[in-house]
Amino acid sequence: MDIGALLIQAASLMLTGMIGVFVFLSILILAVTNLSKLAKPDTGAPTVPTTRRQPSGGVPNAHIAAISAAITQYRTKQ
Amino acid sequence: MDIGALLIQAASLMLTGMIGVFVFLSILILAVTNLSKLAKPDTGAPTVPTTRRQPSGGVPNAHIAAISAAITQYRTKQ
Amino acid sequence: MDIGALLIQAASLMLTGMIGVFVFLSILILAVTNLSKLAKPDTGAPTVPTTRRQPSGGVPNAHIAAISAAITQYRTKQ
Amino acid sequence: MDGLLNLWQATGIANFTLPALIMMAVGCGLLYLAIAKGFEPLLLVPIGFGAILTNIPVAGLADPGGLLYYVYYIGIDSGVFPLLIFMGVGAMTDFSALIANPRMLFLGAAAQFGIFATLFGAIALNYVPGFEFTLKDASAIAIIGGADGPTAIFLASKLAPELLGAIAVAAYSYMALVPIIQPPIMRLLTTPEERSIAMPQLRVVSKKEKILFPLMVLSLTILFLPSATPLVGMFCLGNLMRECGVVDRLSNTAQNELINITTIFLGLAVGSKLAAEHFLTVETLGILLLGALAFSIGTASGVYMAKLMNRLSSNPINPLVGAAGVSAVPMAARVVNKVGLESNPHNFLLMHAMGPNVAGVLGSAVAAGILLALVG
Amino acid sequence: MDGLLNLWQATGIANFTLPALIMMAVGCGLLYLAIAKGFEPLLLVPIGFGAILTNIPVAGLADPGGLLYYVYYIGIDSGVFPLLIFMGVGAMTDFSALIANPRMLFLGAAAQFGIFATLFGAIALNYVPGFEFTLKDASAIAIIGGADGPTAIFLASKLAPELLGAIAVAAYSYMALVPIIQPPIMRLLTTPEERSIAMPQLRVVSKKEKILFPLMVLSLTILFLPSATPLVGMFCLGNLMRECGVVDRLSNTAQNELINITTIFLGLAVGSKLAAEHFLTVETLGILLLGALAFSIGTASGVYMAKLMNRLSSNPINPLVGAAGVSAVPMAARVVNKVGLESNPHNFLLMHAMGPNVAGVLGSAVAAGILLALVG
Amino acid sequence: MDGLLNLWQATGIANFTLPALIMMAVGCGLLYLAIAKGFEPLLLVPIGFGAILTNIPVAGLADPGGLLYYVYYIGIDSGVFPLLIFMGVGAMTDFSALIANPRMLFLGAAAQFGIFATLFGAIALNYVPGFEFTLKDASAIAIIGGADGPTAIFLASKLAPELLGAIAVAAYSYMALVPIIQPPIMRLLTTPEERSIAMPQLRVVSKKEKILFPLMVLSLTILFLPSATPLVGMFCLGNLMRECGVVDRLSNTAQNELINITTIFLGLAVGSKLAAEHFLTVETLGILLLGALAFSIGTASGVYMAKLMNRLSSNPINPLVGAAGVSAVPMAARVVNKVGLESNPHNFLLMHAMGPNVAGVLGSAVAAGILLALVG
Ligand code: NA
Ligand code: NA
Ligand code: NA
Repeated sequence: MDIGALLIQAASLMLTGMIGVFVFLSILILAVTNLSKLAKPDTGAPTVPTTRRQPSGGVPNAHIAAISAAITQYRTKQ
Repeated sequence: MDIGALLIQAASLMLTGMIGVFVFLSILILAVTNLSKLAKPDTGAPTVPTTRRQPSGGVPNAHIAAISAAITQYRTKQ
Repeated sequence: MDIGALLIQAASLMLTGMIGVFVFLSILILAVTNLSKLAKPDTGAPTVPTTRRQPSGGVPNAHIAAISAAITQYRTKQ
Repeated sequence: MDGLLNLWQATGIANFTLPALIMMAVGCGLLYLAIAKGFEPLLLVPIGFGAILTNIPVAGLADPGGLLYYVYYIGIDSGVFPLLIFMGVGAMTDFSALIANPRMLFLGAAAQFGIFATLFGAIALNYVPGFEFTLKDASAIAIIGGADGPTAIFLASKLAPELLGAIAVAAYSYMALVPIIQPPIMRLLTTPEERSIAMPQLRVVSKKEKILFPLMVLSLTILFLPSATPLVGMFCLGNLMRECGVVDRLSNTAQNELINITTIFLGLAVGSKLAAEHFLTVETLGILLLGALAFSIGTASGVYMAKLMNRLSSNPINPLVGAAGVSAVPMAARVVNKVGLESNPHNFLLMHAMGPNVAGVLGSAVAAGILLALVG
Repeated sequence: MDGLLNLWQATGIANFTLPALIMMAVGCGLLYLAIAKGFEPLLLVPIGFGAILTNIPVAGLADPGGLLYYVYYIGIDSGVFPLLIFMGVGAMTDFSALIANPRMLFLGAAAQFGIFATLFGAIALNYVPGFEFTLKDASAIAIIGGADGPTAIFLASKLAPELLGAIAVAAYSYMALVPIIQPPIMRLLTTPEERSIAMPQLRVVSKKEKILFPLMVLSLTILFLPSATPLVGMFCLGNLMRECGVVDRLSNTAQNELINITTIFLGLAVGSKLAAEHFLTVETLGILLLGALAFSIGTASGVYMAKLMNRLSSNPINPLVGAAGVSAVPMAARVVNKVGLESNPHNFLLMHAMGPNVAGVLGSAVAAGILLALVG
Repeated sequence: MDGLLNLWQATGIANFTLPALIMMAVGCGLLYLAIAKGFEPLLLVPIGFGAILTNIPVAGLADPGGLLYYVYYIGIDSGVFPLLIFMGVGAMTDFSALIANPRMLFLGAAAQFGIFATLFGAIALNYVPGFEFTLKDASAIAIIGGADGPTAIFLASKLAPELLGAIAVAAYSYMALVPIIQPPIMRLLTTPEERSIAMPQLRVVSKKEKILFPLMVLSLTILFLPSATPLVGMFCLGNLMRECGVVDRLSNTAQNELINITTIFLGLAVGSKLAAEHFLTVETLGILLLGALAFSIGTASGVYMAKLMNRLSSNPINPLVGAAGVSAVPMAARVVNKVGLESNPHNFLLMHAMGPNVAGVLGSAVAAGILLALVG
């Protein structure tokens, strides 16, 4: 393929690419703006139950915690 | 294979399996009970030489320890 | 191959090997001795810029540092 | 504008199928349960995310050459990841409570009835049109009753890989639901007096016993059930590294970095089995149903066995601790403790429940070995 | 003395070639830049060392059966390593600044003009005899303008693996040179008054927004650009693990041990692509030239876009923050802060520059997805 | 009761063979030495456990498709694991003592006579009926005298993989036995006056020297012995990461998590070579015998060399430090310190012995390179 044709393809790719990037990120801007609206009302105290909530069902993590709690309890009894 | 035959196989598997589990864990109970007897006499002070014994021959671990000891000694000399 | 011939090969290997090891490590001795001469003059204060220099361009490390700095700054503003 | 057209034809919008959308919603649902409800988040976050990634059109992340494909074939098809997780869990487990009171192993044995009864139930489900579970399928489904993630994934990868996604999701979901599933059954099968029974304090266990225990478990497994040795062996290696006291570097790595890295990849790999064409089937509904059955039967068998032992034994046994025999470590033991406190606010059962709880891990590994030996 | 002769014939001295020597010098140069100058040492130390190892005669470390060969084929040819790095970077990234001011995404979009203009430039370079870049080559080279190491390596491994070494070296070198490349361009295109503009303080971002953000980014990528989902998906998984707060074990591992291990191997594997026969070509000179062009154009486009937005918007925007849109996180943001302080010593722009900075990461991942969809 | 019969036929009891039982006992013996006696536990715990797992009947853990099979082929057959361990050891090693007193390298060279004399001895053993060691076998066995685990495993995996199990076990066992093997030889070959010699304090070594040292070692290896560059190169990479001060993240990972993970798998993989059919041979006895010989000759050569240097040099050299030339870092250096204190309670030789000790690591890597070049 001659360079001229390639250049035309490259120019088309440049145009398509920049349009694609701008369209995509513009939609993301819209989405994020709405995201703040969506998430805003419940930023108060009661509705953030997930924050730093220790994985109560997480086996390994909780595993350690429970076992070590049990051991502590067990040892201090003696 | 018709479902009836499969069900008979499944029932047989259920029986075999539960017997297997109980036999295995019963033997383990016996073994653990004897284990305590076996290990009990030497729970005293002198016969627990393995407890928290630092890996005296453990290359990487001991490696660090020795090298850092040597360096400390070396630096404090100056 | 009979053992005698193998033994001669082994002896030759022993000789070659020990010569090789000694030649190699002797050259290394020369090199390290010159290394000290080479590196000595600039052991002073100004010419040791690399010592513990935090990776100013290291993405992940610096990444964390900058982001956490920014967050700290940001939070304390409020 | 040929380029923009090509770009449009490569979008997800132009390539979506309804089943893929449903599976992405399932993935989001798992993320919601994990993050907002705290359901087994360490596994359900990567599984849910993996489910979303797998069902993305065009991208082919779970097709040959994709990331999730590699992760699945290297880690699960080979059986390596569940075994590494099991080694790490072994390095995290303290068997003191069980060594001090080995009879608790009976509870861990009884709770496995949940597995074998469900196996029967899965075959019986074949009478319903649409279900055609083989004995291998039924065995892989039944192991959900073992309440042990890596065991379930390992067995399913050997016996019924096409059901692995549903089985793993069911296993982890029900493990997370233990605080909801178990208490009603426990209350139904016991009287308030039984639930108030205090148990004698456990004796101290020596270092030497703790070191010999994993070796003894491994020896018996070698003697009687070699097919369980991959699972039991790696579990015992982890536990031996923990207890022997001379390889703390290795033990710490096994129970932290190594298990964390493996967990991320295991979760993604399980998620790669949640492709719409394999998951959105009537079998999945059956598996979810049978899984709930398995947990309930296992809980009930454990409680009945504890009641029986309490009657036969001179030492009092609180029947609640039987429920911990399903494993689901340490959730089931905590649930026992909580339900016990309701009846007797001074009766802390946690340590007593740890015995049957870890016994349940061994019990389901043994059950998996039996199924591998007879069906695999 | 046959043995000594054999030994001599196996020495490097007897087998050196000039190109290999030059490449080892290049490797040493990279080590010097990394260690003495602090240029991206986490990558350039293993890359430089890998370049030396690769070019050792006789040893064949990058030939089939050698360590570097395995590392390259397992980690980069499969695309796994860049994706793991991206997951780790996602787990390290705080999107607060971007969520608080989402318009900054325009700056991250504008800076990608560096990529697409360079693509055109790479094809134009074919008029110079000796250059014969295909569209795939040109796309892989152009991504250097994304100023993002893992994205560049991932795309190059898919589109032009034989250029991967030069592309990765150029990308990391120019990322390290950001404090030298960017300031003159930034000063040239802005007035002192513009550089003194103070920006309004950013609002607080809630935990919930931070959790939903990666899921939203992933959703849009699935809808509009599935070919970008390997990169964006792993990045969002890392970020979700960071923000969700229930899998801190996994998040910490992803941003520490796992990314460190992967970085060592990724660096060595990239180094294995610095074999003399692939690197010492006229194409490499072209790639280095085009890379510098890409960074400069990206910086300029970002600044121009920020100037435009400042004029159109009611909220003042300091045009300097546009330069951070090329990503090169967090160097570019720091450079913005430094240049801003020169004009107004009370104007701290770091936090404001973090928005376009992380937007640039998304922007170049999107650009990579578009190139994969249209050229790959 | 067909099922119970099948289950019985799948038990270990019904499938045991005497050789497998013996090998499991050997595995238990290694665990005992590691745990109760503290013999190189970081390696001998996984090796011993791997030996048990490998010899389990029916389970086939080391057969194609089994966990240990994968670990061996991925990690050792490829040479990757020993090289990663070597990188980690490099990141742990401080060469200050050697840079301050480079003549100590002569001691590291002399101690390699243990290797080459044993090579001759292994061939001579062919006169005994039942032994038929080739030159490759003999070289792999001889490297035990290098007292360096990863070097021995790497060379054995290249030259004589079927002997790898016995060689690795011998190497680690004798390294653990250094405090028992070396002192009698050291006392026999030196006078109390020699053992009391105090050595002049070492000079301070600059940061720059420490950074240049690994690069210099690598350069010489490239020039003179490229076949040693896999080993020496990864060692130097680790050491450079340690000393350069700009990649502490990577250096810490290399000497902690990465080496720990690799050690677990390396141990299991070595254990997989302790299958009865390969280990219970007369060759193994020969290997154990030759290994002890190699350690003893290496120790003696080091001591003799130190005596010679003490006579020729103006600076006094305590002949004991020669024994540290066999490497076995840092055990040999500690033994030197201990034996020295017996004769002169104020004479701390530890730091002086670290020089020959790390020189021994380089020396045996060089010897391995020579063997690979001439025999491989
Ligand atoms: Na269980
Ligand atoms: Na970018
Ligand atoms: Na050595």
